Amino acid sequence: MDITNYVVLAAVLFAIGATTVLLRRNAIVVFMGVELMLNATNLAFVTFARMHGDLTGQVLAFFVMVVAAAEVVVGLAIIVTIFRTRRSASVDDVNLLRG
Amino acid sequence: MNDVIGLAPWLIGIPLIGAAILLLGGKATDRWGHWLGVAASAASGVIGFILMFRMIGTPAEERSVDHHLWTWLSAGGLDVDLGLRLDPLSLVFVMLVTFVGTLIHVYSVAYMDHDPHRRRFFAYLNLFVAAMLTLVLADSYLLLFVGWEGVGLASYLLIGFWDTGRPSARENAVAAKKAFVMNRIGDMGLIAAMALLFAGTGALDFATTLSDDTLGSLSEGTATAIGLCLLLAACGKSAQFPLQAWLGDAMAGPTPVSALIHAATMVTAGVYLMVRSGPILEAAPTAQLVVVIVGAVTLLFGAVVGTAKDDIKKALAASTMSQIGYMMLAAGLGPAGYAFAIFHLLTHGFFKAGLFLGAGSVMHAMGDQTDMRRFGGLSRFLPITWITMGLGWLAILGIPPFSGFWSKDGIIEAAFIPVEGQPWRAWVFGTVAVLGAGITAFYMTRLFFMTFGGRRPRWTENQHPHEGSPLMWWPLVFLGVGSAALGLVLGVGGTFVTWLEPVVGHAEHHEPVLPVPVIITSTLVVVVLGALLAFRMYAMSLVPEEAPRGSFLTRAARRDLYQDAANETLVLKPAHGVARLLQVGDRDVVDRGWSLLPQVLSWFGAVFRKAQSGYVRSYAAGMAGGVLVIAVVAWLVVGLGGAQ
Amino acid sequence: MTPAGLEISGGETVLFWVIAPLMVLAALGLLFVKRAVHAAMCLVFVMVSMAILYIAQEAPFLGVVQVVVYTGAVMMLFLFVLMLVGVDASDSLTETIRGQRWIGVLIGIGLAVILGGVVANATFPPAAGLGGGDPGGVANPQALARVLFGDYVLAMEAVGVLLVTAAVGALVLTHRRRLTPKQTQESVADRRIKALPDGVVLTPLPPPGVYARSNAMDTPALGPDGEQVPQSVSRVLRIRGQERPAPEGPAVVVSTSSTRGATSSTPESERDA
Amino acid sequence: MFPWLTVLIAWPLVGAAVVGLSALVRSRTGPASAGTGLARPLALLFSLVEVALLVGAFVAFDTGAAAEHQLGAVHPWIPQIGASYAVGVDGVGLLLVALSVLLVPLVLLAAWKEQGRDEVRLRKFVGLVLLLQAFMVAVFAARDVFLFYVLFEAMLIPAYFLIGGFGQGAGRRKAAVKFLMFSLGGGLIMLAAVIALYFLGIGAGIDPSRAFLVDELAAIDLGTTAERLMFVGFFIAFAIKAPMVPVHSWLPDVAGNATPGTSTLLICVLDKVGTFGMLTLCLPLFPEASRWAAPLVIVLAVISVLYGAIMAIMQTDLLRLVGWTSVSHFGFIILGIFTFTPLGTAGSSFMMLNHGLATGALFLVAGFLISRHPEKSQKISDYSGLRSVTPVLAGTFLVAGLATLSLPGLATFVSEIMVLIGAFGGSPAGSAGWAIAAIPGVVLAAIYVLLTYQKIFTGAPAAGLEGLPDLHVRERVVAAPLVAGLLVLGLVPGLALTYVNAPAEQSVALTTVDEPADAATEMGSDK
Repeated sequence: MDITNYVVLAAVLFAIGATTVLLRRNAIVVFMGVELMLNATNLAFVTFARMHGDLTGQVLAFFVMVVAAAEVVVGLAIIVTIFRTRRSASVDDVNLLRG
Repeated sequence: MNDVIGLAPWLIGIPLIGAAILLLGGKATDRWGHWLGVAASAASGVIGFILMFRMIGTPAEERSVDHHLWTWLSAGGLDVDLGLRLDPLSLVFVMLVTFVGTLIHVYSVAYMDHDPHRRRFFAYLNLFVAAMLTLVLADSYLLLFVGWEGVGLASYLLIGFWDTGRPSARENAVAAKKAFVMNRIGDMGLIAAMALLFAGTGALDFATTLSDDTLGSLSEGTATAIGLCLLLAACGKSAQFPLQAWLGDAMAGPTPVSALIHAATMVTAGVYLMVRSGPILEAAPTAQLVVVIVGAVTLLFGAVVGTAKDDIKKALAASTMSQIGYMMLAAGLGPAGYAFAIFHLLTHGFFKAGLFLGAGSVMHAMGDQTDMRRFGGLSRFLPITWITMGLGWLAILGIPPFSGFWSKDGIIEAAFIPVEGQPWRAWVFGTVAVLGAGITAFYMTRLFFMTFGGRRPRWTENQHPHEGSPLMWWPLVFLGVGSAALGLVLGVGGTFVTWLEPVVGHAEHHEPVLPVPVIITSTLVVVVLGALLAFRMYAMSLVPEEAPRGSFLTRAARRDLYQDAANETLVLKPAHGVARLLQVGDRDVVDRGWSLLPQVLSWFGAVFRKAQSGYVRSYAAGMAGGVLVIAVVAWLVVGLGGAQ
Repeated sequence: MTPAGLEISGGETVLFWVIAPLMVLAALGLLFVKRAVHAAMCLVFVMVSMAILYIAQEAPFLGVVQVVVYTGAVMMLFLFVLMLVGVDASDSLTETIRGQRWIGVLIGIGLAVILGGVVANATFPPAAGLGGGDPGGVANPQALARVLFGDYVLAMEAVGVLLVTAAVGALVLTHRRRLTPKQTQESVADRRIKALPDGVVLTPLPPPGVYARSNAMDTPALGPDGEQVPQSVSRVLRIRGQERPAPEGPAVVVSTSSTRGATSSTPESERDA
Repeated sequence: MFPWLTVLIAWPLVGAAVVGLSALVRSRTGPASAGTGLARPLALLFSLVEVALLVGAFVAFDTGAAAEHQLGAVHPWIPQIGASYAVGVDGVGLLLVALSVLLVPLVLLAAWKEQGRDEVRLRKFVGLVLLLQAFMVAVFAARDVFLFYVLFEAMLIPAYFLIGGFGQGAGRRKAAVKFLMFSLGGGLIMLAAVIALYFLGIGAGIDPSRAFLVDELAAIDLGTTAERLMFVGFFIAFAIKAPMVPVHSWLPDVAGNATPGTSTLLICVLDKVGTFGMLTLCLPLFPEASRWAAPLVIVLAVISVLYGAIMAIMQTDLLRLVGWTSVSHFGFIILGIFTFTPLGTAGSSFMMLNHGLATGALFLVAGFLISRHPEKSQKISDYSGLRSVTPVLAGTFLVAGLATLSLPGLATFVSEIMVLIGAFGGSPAGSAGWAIAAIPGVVLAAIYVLLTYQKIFTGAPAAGLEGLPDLHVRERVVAAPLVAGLLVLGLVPGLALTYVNAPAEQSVALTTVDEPADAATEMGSDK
């Protein structure tokens, strides 16, 4: 098997994550899509690390995880706050930006 | 002459200061203001008399003096000094304006006695005197224009003197405005003439523009254009056809105003302008012909209108128009006519002022009634007015030896002088002048007998006519004497003509197409016929209190030969239509046109705004799509998968 | 350092081909399952599988961290939030923005094609491997630690600060501001005195069962006038309709102990509030 | 040499700052709600000191060299782009500076009671007026294209707030926006031309650190097409400002909605930047293009004269009417400038001053009239017969009106006749005919003035207006200098003509050297 398959898998997962962000209305699921995309990139990083024999890829993946964790904390807090005031977790209900 | 020339500015200055004191002084000057006005006018008259006296004592060729005051306007090649020109012509006017003006000032003291705004009235009168003197004393067209519009302003203020307080007062204001605006239409001509003159001669002062050298360099076309423009100005100021419509309405002002401004002095300014600009007109025969035609048309127009008017002031106004037509006709006849134009102007100034003041006296006696059908049999109650107006009546008829005969006959004779190459002219204009004299006789006799004659008074109830105070009838006496004797004094032996010769030039003697005695006799016959006809109709028979319907001509004449209707249809309505069109156009085309630009922009905005749905997912789709597009472009440009 | 041309073992091949399709399926679950909880479960599956793949790819430390951080912490957080928010209409898969579905699908496929195309067309070097089996190599966690705390120590510190900030941020965001002033004893007393004209009784109400025939929680007390005092029964009982009317007739003698206990109870209005 | 202009520019700025800071005084003394009333006296004081400074400037000005730009200073401002702080006035500029300096105290006095007791609004108003004054003086003095442009736009800020923030018109905000949009639109086009000018100047070898100085730019040859394009850019901006048909639509709205004081400053002074710019920027910088465009400009100017007058006649709103009369007068000014005769140009320069005095008087007197109406109505038909009620007001209105219709004896007449006579002999083809075509403007002027006077002041007094007070002392003090100025300048116009003749001759000389200019460019290309 070629190691490239991992990268292809990462690409497919990333595309699925992106599509989730675009198509799902529940903010939490949208968030999950984001997480999926991050994970997909992590997989690519790990694969590249292995490919090049260089640990930097893994380090990057590690940082991505940490940042993702922070992002999840803040993001979910925002969702909870919005839900508290608007009683809805739909991203479509938050449309104050309408021109 | 030069030792008293320093007084000349005070001719204008004193009445001007008087006006300023009366206007700015406010109520503090109410008690003595009118006497200040009289004094200012009289002081001007005294100065005028001194100057006149000194001028008589100087040789004829030194009688024209230009008195420089200060540099007025100097820019871009145009240098106009503020200066006065004293010469026989301007001094005649000075004497007329100050003498008649002072008499009318005195008359007004009594006439306006009960008016709470008498002070203001005298301020305006003084302003008028100052402006009129500026007009005639100016040594340049530009300064003349100052006086020209100045008298227009004074006229505006005085016509509209009673323009407030009661609802009908608005009509006086409208009449005043009409006068000013129609004068302004004429003034356009003066402005254009000045522009042409400056372009042609590079100057605007009389000394340069009217010199033979300068005029020699003007082309005939330019001279004609200038002449016609000046004629337009004169038509406006002197109520000549086709700008005559304002004069009748101007009678809305107090009667002394009508006497001073709209009979004796201001309205004759057009004739002054024509005579003053004589050299230019002589260089433009076409313009001269037009002047004569305008004069002739107005002469008949005014005379015809005068026959039908029942309002005594309007009848006199029509008469004024007609008489100025005579002067204008004379002014268009060249040097032969100039002197008689001015002579008639002078005599007319006296007898018409007398007639107007007499009319004022009658109105004063009859409680401001102006309808002659409500007068009648007044000769017993107003003897002084009757006699003085009678003198004026005889003078305007041209009965020898009263003053009108000397001046009007001169004009009629001059009208009969043949012009080379145009033999029809002498006959046509001569006949018109004679005919006009006949009609004049008719309407003046009508006026005189409707007022004073008749067996039965047609007064409204409770009328107790009586002469006014001596302040009112003394001026009448002076003017009456002037009307009677002025012609005899100045006309016999051609004194007046000789006096004016330094200014208007010597007229070569030409024989009229008819022998002079024939002209005089036929004119007199026509005049007597006209007067007899009127006497038969209005003195011998009863005058109905209500105007009969009358023939078509009478009705037309009553309505001033439809001048207002004509103006309305030919000028005002189209102009108003254009104005409305422009107004709508400005709102709906120009303004809307400009707001189209922001509208288009906001339309674009509205279109692009729809993309801003506010949905996060739409934005995300936009971002992702953008990434995709960039990736595809990168793919196409760089090649997929790197260049290695 | 490491021998070029790392051979991928047959076991790993099998592992990949088993796990990868499952992962894709689970990921697609995110798109197609209706309930958010199920989506979360799918994601958990993907993440655990991802951890397995990490370990297979010579990244045991990351694999463990993946399980601990993602499935252990992050996904638990997701589930907690889901529990807070509950199920709502946003779970439905019907599209409300016109055209969004097709755009989304197109972009997704487009991304997959582009990324796949890039990967397919790129020339990757032969896999070098990290030398995990090589005795001369350093074990993964230690090596990673060297790099992290050596070359990337500053980034590490910054990330630490970031985490703290995120935690504080979450606190601030979820903090509820008090909208009404805090109730104190004094304010309560004031309120009751103000409500006096509305028929509120200042003195404590009698406890239930006082002077009633049977001394029970569900029986209203009788007032001095013999009338029943319905408020003396607990509100909960009244709402549930489990209140028992006080029997007619003269009051029976009740035991002093229960009376003492009743008078010492909190006033009825307090209980109601 | 003492930098008179810089002081004249800086002093109102100081005044505006002091007026702004006077807010602090209140907070320390007295109750917070009551104003100290300091703003008005302070502003008046500053504007009067400014008048005194102006006298100094006039004394220092050498009339013998009125065509030179004097009293100024040149300092580097933004050397990176070659912008300098360069000020200096020739005779025309000095007169316009004088106009901006003299009108401000009158406007402040006229608006003394306008804002009532509202101290904050009052402070804003007088502060903005002083700010505007500084900008106006500066823009008339600017000798650097970039500085001019910046001030040209900066003036809009106080003007915008003065229009939109004060006054009683319901549409004043809209009018302010309209004004701003028109001005900014014109300014934008001008900016393009300014930038182009910079690069062409640099290309022609101007020292890059002095690239915007008018004197430097006037000396270079820009090439026919570029020159014409840039002329159009500048001219459109100036035509909007002036305003000239067909880009006039903002003016009636502004006049109808702003306070009379604002309109006075805006239309009588600020708008002169348009015609001033044509005279001192378009002609010297783009002489060939000016000649090229003159036939069209003249036609538009004459249309403005007649159009503005006719629209004035049709107005029902007094202030809008006065606004329209200005369109007519600006037409005369532009006509005089673009017929390239010393007489016409001098007349236009003089008219810029006179129009400021006459229309300013008309605006302010109209304001006095409106302030007396119980409902502050601007509709002409709401007034009637006031001459018997308020004779002095009527008289003042009439004098101002007569000045507007250019009655001989008043200064406006001298300038108008100079323009007309000058234009008649103008060099562009057909200018004689167009000058004649403009003459009916004088009749129309008589109609709009006298018609208005007739409607407002004659007839029976309208119900409710019988007891109106006449002009009181403060208002007479406002009107008197304007009327006196018009009279004195009408009888002795030489007082002002001394200042405008030489610049007029010079600017005409710039545009009439036809063949020599071509020869010069040929020689230049030979080199």
